[in-house]
Amino acid sequence: MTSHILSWIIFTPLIGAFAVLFVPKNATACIKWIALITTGIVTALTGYALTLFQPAQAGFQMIERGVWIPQFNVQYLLGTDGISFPMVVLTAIISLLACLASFGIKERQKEYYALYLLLETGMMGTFLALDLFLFYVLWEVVLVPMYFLIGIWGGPRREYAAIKFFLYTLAGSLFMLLGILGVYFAATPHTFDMTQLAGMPRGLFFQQIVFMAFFLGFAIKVPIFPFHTWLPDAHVEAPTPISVILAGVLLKMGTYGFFRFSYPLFPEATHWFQPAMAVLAIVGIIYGGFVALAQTDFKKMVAYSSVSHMGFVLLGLAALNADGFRGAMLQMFTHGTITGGLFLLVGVLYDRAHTRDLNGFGGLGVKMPAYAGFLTFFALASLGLPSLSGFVSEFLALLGSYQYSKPVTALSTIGIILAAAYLLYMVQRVLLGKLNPKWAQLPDINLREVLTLVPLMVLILGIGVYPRIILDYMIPTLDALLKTIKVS
Amino acid sequence: MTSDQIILVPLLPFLAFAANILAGRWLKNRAAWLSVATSSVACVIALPICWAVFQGAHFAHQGTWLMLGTVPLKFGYLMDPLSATLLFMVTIVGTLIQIYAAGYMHGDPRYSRFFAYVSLFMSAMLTLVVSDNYLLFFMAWEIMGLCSYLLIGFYFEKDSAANASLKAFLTTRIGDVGFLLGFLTLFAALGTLNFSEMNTLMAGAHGSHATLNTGLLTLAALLIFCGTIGKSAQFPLHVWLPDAMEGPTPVSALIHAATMVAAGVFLVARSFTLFMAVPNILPIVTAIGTITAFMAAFIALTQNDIKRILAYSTISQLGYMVTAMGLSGLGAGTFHLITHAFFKALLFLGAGSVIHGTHVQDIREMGGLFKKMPHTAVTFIIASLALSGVPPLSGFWSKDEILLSAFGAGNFLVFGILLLTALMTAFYMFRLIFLTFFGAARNAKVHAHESPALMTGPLWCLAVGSIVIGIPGSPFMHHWFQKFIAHMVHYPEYEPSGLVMACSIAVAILGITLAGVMYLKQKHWAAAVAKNFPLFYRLSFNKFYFDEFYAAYVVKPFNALGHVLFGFDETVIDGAVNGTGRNTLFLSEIKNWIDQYIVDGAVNFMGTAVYFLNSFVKRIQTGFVQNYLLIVFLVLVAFLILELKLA
Amino acid sequence: MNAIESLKYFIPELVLLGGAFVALTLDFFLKQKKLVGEFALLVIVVALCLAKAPEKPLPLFFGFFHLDALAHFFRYLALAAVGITILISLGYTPLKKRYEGEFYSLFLFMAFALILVAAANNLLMIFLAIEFISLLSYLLVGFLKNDPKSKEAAIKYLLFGSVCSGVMLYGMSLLYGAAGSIELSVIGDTLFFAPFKPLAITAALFFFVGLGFKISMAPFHMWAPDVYEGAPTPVTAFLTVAPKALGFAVLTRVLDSVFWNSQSVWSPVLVILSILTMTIGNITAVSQSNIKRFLAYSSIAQAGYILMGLAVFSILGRGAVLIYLLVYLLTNLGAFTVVLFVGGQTQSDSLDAYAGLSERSPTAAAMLTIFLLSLAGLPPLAGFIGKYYVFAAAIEGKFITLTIFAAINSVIAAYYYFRIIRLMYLTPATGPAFPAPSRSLTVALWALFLGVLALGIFPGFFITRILG
Amino acid sequence: MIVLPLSHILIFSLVLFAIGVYGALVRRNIIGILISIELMLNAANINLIAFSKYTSLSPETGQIFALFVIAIAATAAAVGLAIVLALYRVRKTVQADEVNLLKW
Repeated sequence: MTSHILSWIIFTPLIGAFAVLFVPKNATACIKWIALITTGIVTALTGYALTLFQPAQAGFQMIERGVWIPQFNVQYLLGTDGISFPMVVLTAIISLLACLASFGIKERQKEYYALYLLLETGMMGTFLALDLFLFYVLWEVVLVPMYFLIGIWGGPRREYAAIKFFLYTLAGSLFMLLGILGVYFAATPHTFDMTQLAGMPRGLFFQQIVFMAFFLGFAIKVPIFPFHTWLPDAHVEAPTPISVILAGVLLKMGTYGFFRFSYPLFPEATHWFQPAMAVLAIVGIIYGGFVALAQTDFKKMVAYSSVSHMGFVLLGLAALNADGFRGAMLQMFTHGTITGGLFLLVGVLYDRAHTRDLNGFGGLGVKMPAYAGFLTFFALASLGLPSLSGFVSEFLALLGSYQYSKPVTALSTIGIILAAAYLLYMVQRVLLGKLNPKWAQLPDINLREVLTLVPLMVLILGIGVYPRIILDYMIPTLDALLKTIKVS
Repeated sequence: MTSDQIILVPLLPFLAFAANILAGRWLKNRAAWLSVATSSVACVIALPICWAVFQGAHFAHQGTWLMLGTVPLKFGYLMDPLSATLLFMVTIVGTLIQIYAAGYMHGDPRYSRFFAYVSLFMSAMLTLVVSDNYLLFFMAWEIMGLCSYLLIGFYFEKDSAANASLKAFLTTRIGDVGFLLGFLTLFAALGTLNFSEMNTLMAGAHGSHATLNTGLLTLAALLIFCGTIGKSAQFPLHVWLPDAMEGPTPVSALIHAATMVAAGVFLVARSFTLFMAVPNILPIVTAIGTITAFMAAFIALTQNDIKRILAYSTISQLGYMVTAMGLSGLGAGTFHLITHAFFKALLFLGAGSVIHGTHVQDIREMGGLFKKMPHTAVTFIIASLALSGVPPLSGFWSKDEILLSAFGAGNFLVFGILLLTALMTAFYMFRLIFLTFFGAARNAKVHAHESPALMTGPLWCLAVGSIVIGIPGSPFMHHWFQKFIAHMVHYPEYEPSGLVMACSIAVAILGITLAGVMYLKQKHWAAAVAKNFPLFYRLSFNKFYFDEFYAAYVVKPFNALGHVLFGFDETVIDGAVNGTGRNTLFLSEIKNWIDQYIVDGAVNFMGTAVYFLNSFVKRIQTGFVQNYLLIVFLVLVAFLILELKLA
Repeated sequence: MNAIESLKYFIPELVLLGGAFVALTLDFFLKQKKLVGEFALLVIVVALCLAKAPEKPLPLFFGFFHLDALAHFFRYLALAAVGITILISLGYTPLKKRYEGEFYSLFLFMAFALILVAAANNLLMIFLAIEFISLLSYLLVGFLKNDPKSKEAAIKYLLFGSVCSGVMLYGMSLLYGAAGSIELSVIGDTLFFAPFKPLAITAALFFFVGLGFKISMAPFHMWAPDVYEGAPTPVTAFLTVAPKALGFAVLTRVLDSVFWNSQSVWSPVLVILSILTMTIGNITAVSQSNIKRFLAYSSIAQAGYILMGLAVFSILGRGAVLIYLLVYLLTNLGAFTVVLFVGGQTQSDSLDAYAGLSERSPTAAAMLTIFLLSLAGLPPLAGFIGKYYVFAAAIEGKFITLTIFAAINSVIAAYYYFRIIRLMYLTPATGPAFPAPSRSLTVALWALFLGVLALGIFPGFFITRILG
Repeated sequence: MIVLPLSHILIFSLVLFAIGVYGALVRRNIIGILISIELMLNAANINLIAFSKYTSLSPETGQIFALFVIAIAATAAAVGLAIVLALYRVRKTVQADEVNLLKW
């Protein structure tokens, strides 16, 4: 058990999914609880793994190694470190909360929860796989359930959104597959094993080409500026819990990919692409901010804000220095919690009002004081209010990028102002002003919804007040990474 | 003596905040007492320490909060003359205002919420005061901004309040981002964010600038000053403060007069060594301060909303402080900050009490309130005298210090403007007083009554403060205060000059009498002046059209850009994406289309020859096996040629 | 090795042959035609059991019949394909009219022919075996009585096929002339130093036409959609996999032994053909409205991917072809099994019949989804392993353009496969729920489903079995 | 006796083949097409015979091959005609350009 903890984390949801399949269709309560308990168990396992995890150690830990496809020297290789482990924790928490939030879903529950658990397996695996082949497989495993979850339980334009998400991501990942194969054949001996591949020298041109291939795969997932248009559609059409998963975990898979694969595999190319990435980052930050400012759909606004906030992750990544990396890593985590929370809140409101038109609301602060409190909190967290986690990560990212380039940093701060603008403008349109009589009867947020939000708040506040509780887990690995990609 | 209990000072109010926000529903009116109690306890804890510092003690303590690269970023508190002074002021004024608020807010549906916010503010402000580095300072600074946002929008059912709160937050946010970039630059230049370390570095490099990157430092100073401009409502970001008056009056007193807005000045004081070290930054500060002081006073001349007048007066006085800093008059600036805190808080509370009694804010509706609410009136007049700079009240000494530093620095332009401003200050304050408390009641519907003791009590306390707080900086105590501040940083001091005093007293008297004449005796003069100088009048009355300007040239373009980009997003980028998708469909559609129309058409009414010609043009899959075969052979030939070439 | 001693390595084939004749005769006596089918199945199984891998390549019958690992693998492949086809035909109503018995026996002959092809080692054997398959295919395609579509398909198949084999034969004759022998190996050696290359090249090209026709490689694919649509569904299922697979077997053998040395000339051609094939197949599949036609085009595209493996001329490429063929066989048969089931329920092959299938028959829908995902090449399903293999081969050979085309094509493919999935899951059902599929169908479905899954999750096991 | 050079025979077969191809392409009548196909096969046969005659090694192979081809041609024709017949029953036509139910 202890030795296979990571496998357990990955495959427990799969077991749960099968369990769900064997429950009769109409025993919905049973299905729900199976799903919830499964995700709970996963979280518990993650917590247990947390106790086994040595923060101070830079390399991979809890490694599990087994031969999978000998012909291609493909291994079943799992392991975690300061980069992947926070993501695993995030995934576990978000999945649990989103599962709780899924209880609102009424139709075709059996399929829903089965797919949902399958999705969690994919996500966990993506973060834990250290074998490029295994990574790719699990990365793709995420796509199909996501297609169905959006396509079946989504909003009016769900089919378009689902297929768009699917094809877009698939296109990216196919090029990534080509890149992976390139790396495989370039390596001597041919291997997919990250622990061996990281150190190997590669020619700059080769690195550039393959970096591009990987970049397509990851950039689409993040999403980075010109590849982002699947995101608003997917987020808006997806049911609330799935939007939460999308924003909370899936987007991170892209930036995680940079940390885990692109950077250590192609250090020279990384430096070569640094300016481009920095530019893309600020474009994303500012662009996302402005577009978010123009939204009248609550969910779309949050979606575009994600584009802007993920821009800060990219900014930190592009900085290629300690602070930048820490900022990026932390931003990945905090964005997951904050935006996840925002989507939950959007859902809470949508379930009651059945509309997301920001201009249609107003004055809800009177009717739903508790909801108002939560919404304000998450909005503030999202706009980077100090003493909440968003601030720390953005501060670190900015500090890092400042050491790389002043203009870039200066420009990206526009994003901070914009964030304040669109978020508070949203708060004003939803909560403040005269109460729209249409909403006079809306009940306030209920206990289940509160339960989904409180853990996120605790995390946000905790990290914001004392970021070391999480940074200490990341720093050794990140510094080690920085050393490996330093070009002499 | 140990000083770590200082940590409790910000902590207690925070606990009050937590309790009020979580348990407000049960606390009801006890909420107020929770807040008051915590801040008074904080006061009790703080004062001895301040006293010790006044005796010349110096405390500091810190612990690592975060690793920046390899350097630990330490958070801690720093008790030096500057922070001690502010701590002293904030705890006292804050507590008094909260007591007052307990009465003022009585019966408000969101009573506990109000005190939660106020406590949070207190906690943030106190953190800011005692913080020993820029980052912690900034964090507290931002949270104050938040509280200000929440409290301005406290009556959020009113759209005006909601808008005002948004405006306030965003406007200050602009300055804050500058501040953030500023200390990032500083960190890049010095490798530290800690005040004391910065000071020592500066002191060390004072003689030889070679060791420091002056360019970078100048940039840093400039950007940090942006923070001040935003928070202390300096020109050109002053527009949010008047609107901030939408908040409950105690909030205006606490946040938008006494403490938060002064934080901007405090920031300059904190960074004083930096500002001294780099060339040609102080003139900018001076210029901004002077412009602000004059402009705000000029606007205040014609306003009619009692709170707005006070707001503009606040802006103007903040301008004074900033000017003082710019003239490297650290002592003078800080001194004025303290005195101003007392009498401006008093003024606002007085105004609040008036509003509380009359339920109107427009001074033209008031009049003859002196008899109806004597306590308020008397205290209000004391405060106004202090503000107008009538000796021996506190305002006189501090203002005199500032004028002196201008005079001593030989900067007579600034000196002149400041004098003029002082004149206007005296004028508009007493215009306000005469219209409010004297003359006949102009509106019969207003039934004024004196406020409860819970509110007048604090008024009197502050009144006493406004009178005596100037003493430490006055010749009676041999300018103890200035020397005390000077312990910390060295800055030029000037000999007190009788001339300056004379001028300042003169303009004060002049202003008051002028106001008296215009608003008690010759009532028609005011209108006449307005008619004869329409330009000045309109500029003043319309606040130099700042709001209109920003609305037209900043806010609208931003939103427009947002919409434009969104359109771009949906059409171009997304269009490209869908385009690729559509094209694939399109190709196969074309194929079918050709198959169906061209081909069939050919088959139906064309002869064999044309039919064969067509089979060249048309695509595959017509259903005619012979066309298939034809293509087979064509391709065969093509490949034959290709291959024979290759071979 | 002479005929007599060859016979003992030839038992499975003999069993098939005998079984075919017995089936024919049984057809006269048995009223219950289904029994003939079951008998045929039995024969296949027996043959499967008797077929065992040769330790070393055996030149049976004076080397006419070359039994090596490749042949052995394709023997299994052929038997599996035929077996499953018979299994799913058992429940196929249109057959009930007449000739059901003959149908099964024809399939036994077919199995025999397929095995011959796989083992054929000289031009004559290749020609004979291919013709054998072709003739049987023509008959099977046109098998349904009074079905104009079926007859038309047969005619088209016949004409197109005969012309192609005519061309191929002409090419063979020239090849014989150029090389002076019909032994592939000899041809290879002599052609390498051919005094008159043009003749050889012409010959080779003509030869390719015949093979291209069999594997429905563009531009010789055009018969495929029409024939697949017109033919009885089980036959379509069979045609999309078995003859194609065996066509690839011959192609592999020919390329290996004849053209390996002159790959610089042939590789570009194959690359172009592969791109052409997959692109045409995919582009056209996007706008189809008949499921059989749809799968026909998709199978053309798949042929394009398999060609990638051949185009790169490498060991890895060879392996890729074999693996991909196995994968493709399982997956495509699976898809057609579902098509057969749905067609039987709705009497329609139009895509609309699949609307809301997930509610009308969850199992069928889930299965079809899995098969389509596998065709789209998504992990962890068999299809991914195939795709991965060919991609790997191409990348190893540095065929970057080819791989990029392939990648783009896979995205298009994913798009139209998801059209079906969308229909099944995202659109409301148009009719009542289906009854459970017949036992034979269920068996076939689950077998193929598990095959697809197993091959996807434990590819190592299969790869060792196939490539050693 | 005069011995024809190989090239003549090859050209002859090529012509024959071309005629077959042409017929297969332009003939409307399916029977006609089948006959054209026979021509193509026979062209190949001529090649085989010719080569086996003129090239030294293994002369008999070509002739055997040719024999097989003839047999196959016969069966092909048989099957073909059978199918044509079946088609005629249901469609009442043997014109190649009238069988296009299946297209696109």
